[in-house]
This record gives sequence, C-alpha cells and structure tokens, in this order.
Amino acid sequence: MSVADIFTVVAVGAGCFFFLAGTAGLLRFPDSLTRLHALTKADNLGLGLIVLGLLPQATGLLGALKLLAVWVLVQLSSATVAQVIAQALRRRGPSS
Amino acid sequence: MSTTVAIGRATLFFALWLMIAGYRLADVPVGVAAAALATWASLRLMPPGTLRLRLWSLASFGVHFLGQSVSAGIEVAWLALRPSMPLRPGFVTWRPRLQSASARNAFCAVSSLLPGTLPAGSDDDGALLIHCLDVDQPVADNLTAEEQLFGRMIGHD
Amino acid sequence: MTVLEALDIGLAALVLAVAIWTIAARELFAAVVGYVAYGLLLSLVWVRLFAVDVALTEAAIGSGVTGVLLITAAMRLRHTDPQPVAEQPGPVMRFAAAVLCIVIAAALAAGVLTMADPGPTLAPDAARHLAETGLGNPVTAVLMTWRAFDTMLEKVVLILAVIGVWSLADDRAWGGVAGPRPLPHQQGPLAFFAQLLPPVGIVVAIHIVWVGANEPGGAFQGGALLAAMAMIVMMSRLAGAPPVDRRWLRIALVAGPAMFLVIGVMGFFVAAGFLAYPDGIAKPLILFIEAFMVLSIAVTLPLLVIGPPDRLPSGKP
Amino acid sequence: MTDFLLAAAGFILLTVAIGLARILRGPENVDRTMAAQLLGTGGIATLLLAAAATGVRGAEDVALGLALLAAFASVAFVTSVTPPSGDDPS
Repeated sequence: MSVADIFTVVAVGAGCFFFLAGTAGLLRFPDSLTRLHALTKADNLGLGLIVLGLLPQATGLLGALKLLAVWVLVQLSSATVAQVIAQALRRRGPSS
Repeated sequence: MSTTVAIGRATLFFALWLMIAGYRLADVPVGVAAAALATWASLRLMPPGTLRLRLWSLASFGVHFLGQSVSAGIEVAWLALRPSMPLRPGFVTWRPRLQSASARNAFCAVSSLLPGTLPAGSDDDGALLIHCLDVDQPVADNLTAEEQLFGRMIGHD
Repeated sequence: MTVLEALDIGLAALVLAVAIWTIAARELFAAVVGYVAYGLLLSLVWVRLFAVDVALTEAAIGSGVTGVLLITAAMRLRHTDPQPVAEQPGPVMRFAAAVLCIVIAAALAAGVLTMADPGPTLAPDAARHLAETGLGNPVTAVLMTWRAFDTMLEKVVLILAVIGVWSLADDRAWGGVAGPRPLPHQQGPLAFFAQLLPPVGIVVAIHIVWVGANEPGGAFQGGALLAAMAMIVMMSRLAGAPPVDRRWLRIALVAGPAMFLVIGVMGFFVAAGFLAYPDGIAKPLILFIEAFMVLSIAVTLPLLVIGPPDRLPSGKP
Repeated sequence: MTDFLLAAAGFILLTVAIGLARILRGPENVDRTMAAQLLGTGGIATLLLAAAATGVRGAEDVALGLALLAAFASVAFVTSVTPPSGDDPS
C-alpha cells in the first residue's frame, strides 16, 4: 500500500464518519432548525473529506480539479439551502 | 473599472473551463466562447463593483475557512454522537457591519458553514437573526471577528 | 458475493424501497419528494450500468426541471379542495384497476423473463460504423445519424408541448408573461445564489454539449442544465420570463428543429437523401445542429415549467 | 483499494438511507425537503466513490451536474411556500 493509498483510506474513512454523524444528528436533534445544522455541516465535511481522499486516486490533474469543482458547488448549494430553509422556518414561527 | 471586472471574471470562467474540460487545443475556442457567455450572464446578474477580491487575502481566508468548516463538522458530530447531547439551541441577534449587500450575502453564506451558526434572515431594522446550536457560546463576538477577517479579504478594512 | 455486488443489490433495494414509498405515500408533497429522491438514485443506477449519457439526462431532468415542476405543482395544489368522496372510485372500479395492473405487470415480467440471451442488438453494427460519422460517442452517433428522424421529431414534440401549455392562457393575458414576478433589487441568500450559479452552469453545460461528441454528454443534457439555470434566476425573482409574443423567443423555440429540417432537406441534394450527411463533414454538421437544439431545449423547458402567460407585462395597458 | 472505496460507497448509501427513512416520514414538508437535500450530498459522495472504484468514464460530469442542481428541490420548495419579499434586506 502506497502513501497515497493510506491517505485515501484515512480521509475517506473520516468522511464516512461524518456522514454517520450527520445521520445521527438528523435522527436525534430535537427540531428542524437544529437538524438543518447537522445536515449542512456534518455532511458537507463528509463530502469534503471524501473528495480530499479521492484526489490521489483521480485520473490526472484534470480529474482532481473536477472533483474540487464538485465540492465547491456542493458547498455553495448547502450554504444557500441552509439559509433559505432556516429563513422559511423562522418566518413560519417557532412551532417547528 | 467595469472592463477590468469583465476581464477578471472572463479569466475566472475560462479557468473553470480548463478545470472541467481539460486543455486540448481543439477545445480552446469553445472554452473561450463558454467563458464569454458566462461573463455576459454574470455581468447581467451581478453588475460590477459589488464585490472586490484580493487574491492573497482570499487564499489566507480560504485556509482559515477550511479550518472553521472542519471544526463545524466536528462540533455537530460531537453533539450528535454524545449520549447526553448538550444542545442549547436558540436565536441570537447580530448586527453586521459590512455595508454592501453582496458582501453581506457572501458573508452569510460563509457563516452558515461556520461552527454553530446559521443565518435565518433579518429582523425589521436590518439585524441578522442567527440560529445557534449553543446560545451560551459568544456567538456574536465570534461572528464579528470572522466578519473582520472576511472584510479584509474583500477590501473593506 | 463481492463488495461491488453487495453495493449493487443495496442500491437496487433502496431504489425499490423509495419507489414503493412514493406510490404508497398519502400526501402529495411527500410523494413528490420521494420521486425526486428516486430520480437521484436512478442516476446512480445508470452510472453503475455504464449508461453515463442516461445518468446525465436523469440528473439534469430529474433533479432540475421535473423536480422544480412537480414541487411547484404540489405546493400549488395544496390550496385546492380535496377530492370529494363521491368522485372516488367504487370497489368495482378499484378491483378492475387492480386486475389491469396485475395483468400489465405480469406481461412485463413475462417479457423480461423470456428475453433472448443475449438479446437482439444493433450495438455491433453501430460500433462498426461509428468511424464514418467522425464521432466518438456511439449514443450521439445513433441519435444524430441513424435515428436522426426520431430525434428531430422529439424536438418538434417539445414545441407542441409549449403550444399546448400556451393554449391554456387566458385571452386577456395572451402576449403577456408567465412565472413569478421579478422584484427589483432582490437581496438575500437566494438572490446571491442565483447571481453566482448560472455563469458556472453555462460553462458546465457547454462542456457537456461539446464533450458529447466523443464522451458521455450531449445536446439534451446540456440544454436541460441551461434550462435549470434560467429557472433558478426566475425562482429567485432576479429576472422574469420574457413575454410570449417576443420574436426572438419564438425563433429560439423553433431554431433546433428548423435547423435540423434545413440540413435534413439539404441531404437530398448533397448526400444520399433526407437527413443524410455528406461524407467527411458529418461531425461538424451534427455539432452545428446540436448548437441550435441546445438553444431550443434551454428555452422550451423553462417555458413548460412556468406555465401559460397569466398577466400582461408591466407598462402595457 | 477498489473494495475499500466500494465499501465506503455502500456505507454512505446505508447511512443516507437511514436518514432518508426518518425524514421522508415528515412530520412536515420542510423535513421531507431536507431528505432530498441529504440524498443529494450523500448521492454525490456515493457516485464519486463508486466511479473512482470502477473507472466509469464521464461519471465526474454526472457528479458535476448533480452538484450544480443540488439546491434546486429545496429552493423550489421554499419559493413556493414563502415567496421572497422585496423588502427583506438580509
């Protein structure tokens, strides 16, 4: 196993852990707004770590850069979704 | 001024093209056309002068942001996996100092990925309502510090 | 069982579970979200089946266009009255429907189970003649050369669909605009998103169209992505849809099929017949047609989603 | 390495499926929208892992398309529930 492979295993494993944590948060957190934190932050970090771990496995520089583009787009989407859903929940009142 | 912005954005979009499509010579004209169309759309949707980036501060802020994003994930994971789940969720009011609306939007997007905070719109007089996982943390002070770093990146010292 | 088989079986089980859940869901919105989730899982399935072109279509249409269409429709229907009891089917009707469903399912199952192995296929023929087209992606070659007539008619169908939607417009709103009203000086996270994303989407969409000549991708996938970008701008109310009587809009609507027809008819004179391409320049001609098709698709799909015009543009009496 | 990546893909699909089961049930439409969002992120991760393991050409473009449209379902939901008001300065 090369150094790059070990790096992949560690980063992808950590990514899996954060997806697990995100799901645990979704199941256990008490209301929609706190669940939103779990959804956007833990899963985002999970995806980020998986992208990081896949970088050494990517086919050439091009594949690696494309992975980074995917990650940046998901970050932007998550940040937007978190805010607009939070806004909608707050406008509707505290009865979540 | 607006020409510089247009050239800057076109360069960014062409770099994006190279990122996703590769750098075969035969593809370059299509890439240039794609970048030109993207720049046109971008200038229509977001007129120049709303956001200015300083490249070096951008890099240092990027590193800082990555660190914060990791600690945000760790915080949520820690809260979600602990049996006692020490949550104290609630809203905190915080008044941003950034003047331009785009800068404020960009900062809100960033802060929704920071540990423990989630902007949930503003109240009637312009202050932001931040939803926090733990209201006992000094959320407002942290945000002000983050805002200062962010302001430095976009040239609002 | 290898890890890959386990993953495939798990994926298939999940797709089935979401499908059953979608059918069984009592509430409309729940079913719609289930359907969006189902579409996303299907695009994973298509990647596993090495049908990346289809996966791209499913991703662009399922997550973008149909997702928005169905969610908006479900939220709009929320305010309508629930179906009166008298209109609900009686037991005889239900029994008949169940029998019909069982017969169709059994016929489909019998068809799948008695399929010849290996099934009859034209794939080797297509692969053998691929070089003549100059293209590298067999899917694009099939769609644009050997089944060009179908592909052209599909684009005509899209125009007919737009005419169908527009024919629902109120006479007084004809020539007006559809979709959400644009708000000037729109602020907030959604507006910010709609300012940043579309330029990026344009670059990605053009890449997917262009790469479709040799790799998975193509005009429909790229056009659907462009359509989604137009829709996010409208949903965030940064800009509104153009009035339906604009000449450029109608030219853009018919540009794809029209260019297809023009070049198809030219085939009578310079090649073997209708929709045949002259030797040697098939690839540039196909890419040329595709550019116009992308335009038509990118304009058609948002018009289908926002529905018939319902008001006159501001400033008109 | 291939098996590890595939196992990771399966694991993420499993965790996402568990979360999906919980929030597809609601109780509210907001929770269901979050289910679609969760599947978006998890699906992209699964796709990238499976694609890296099996070497499907063009799978990154599918991930790119999914990432581009990741916010659409949620945005469509929010805009059809609460139309954005013009005077909100946030």
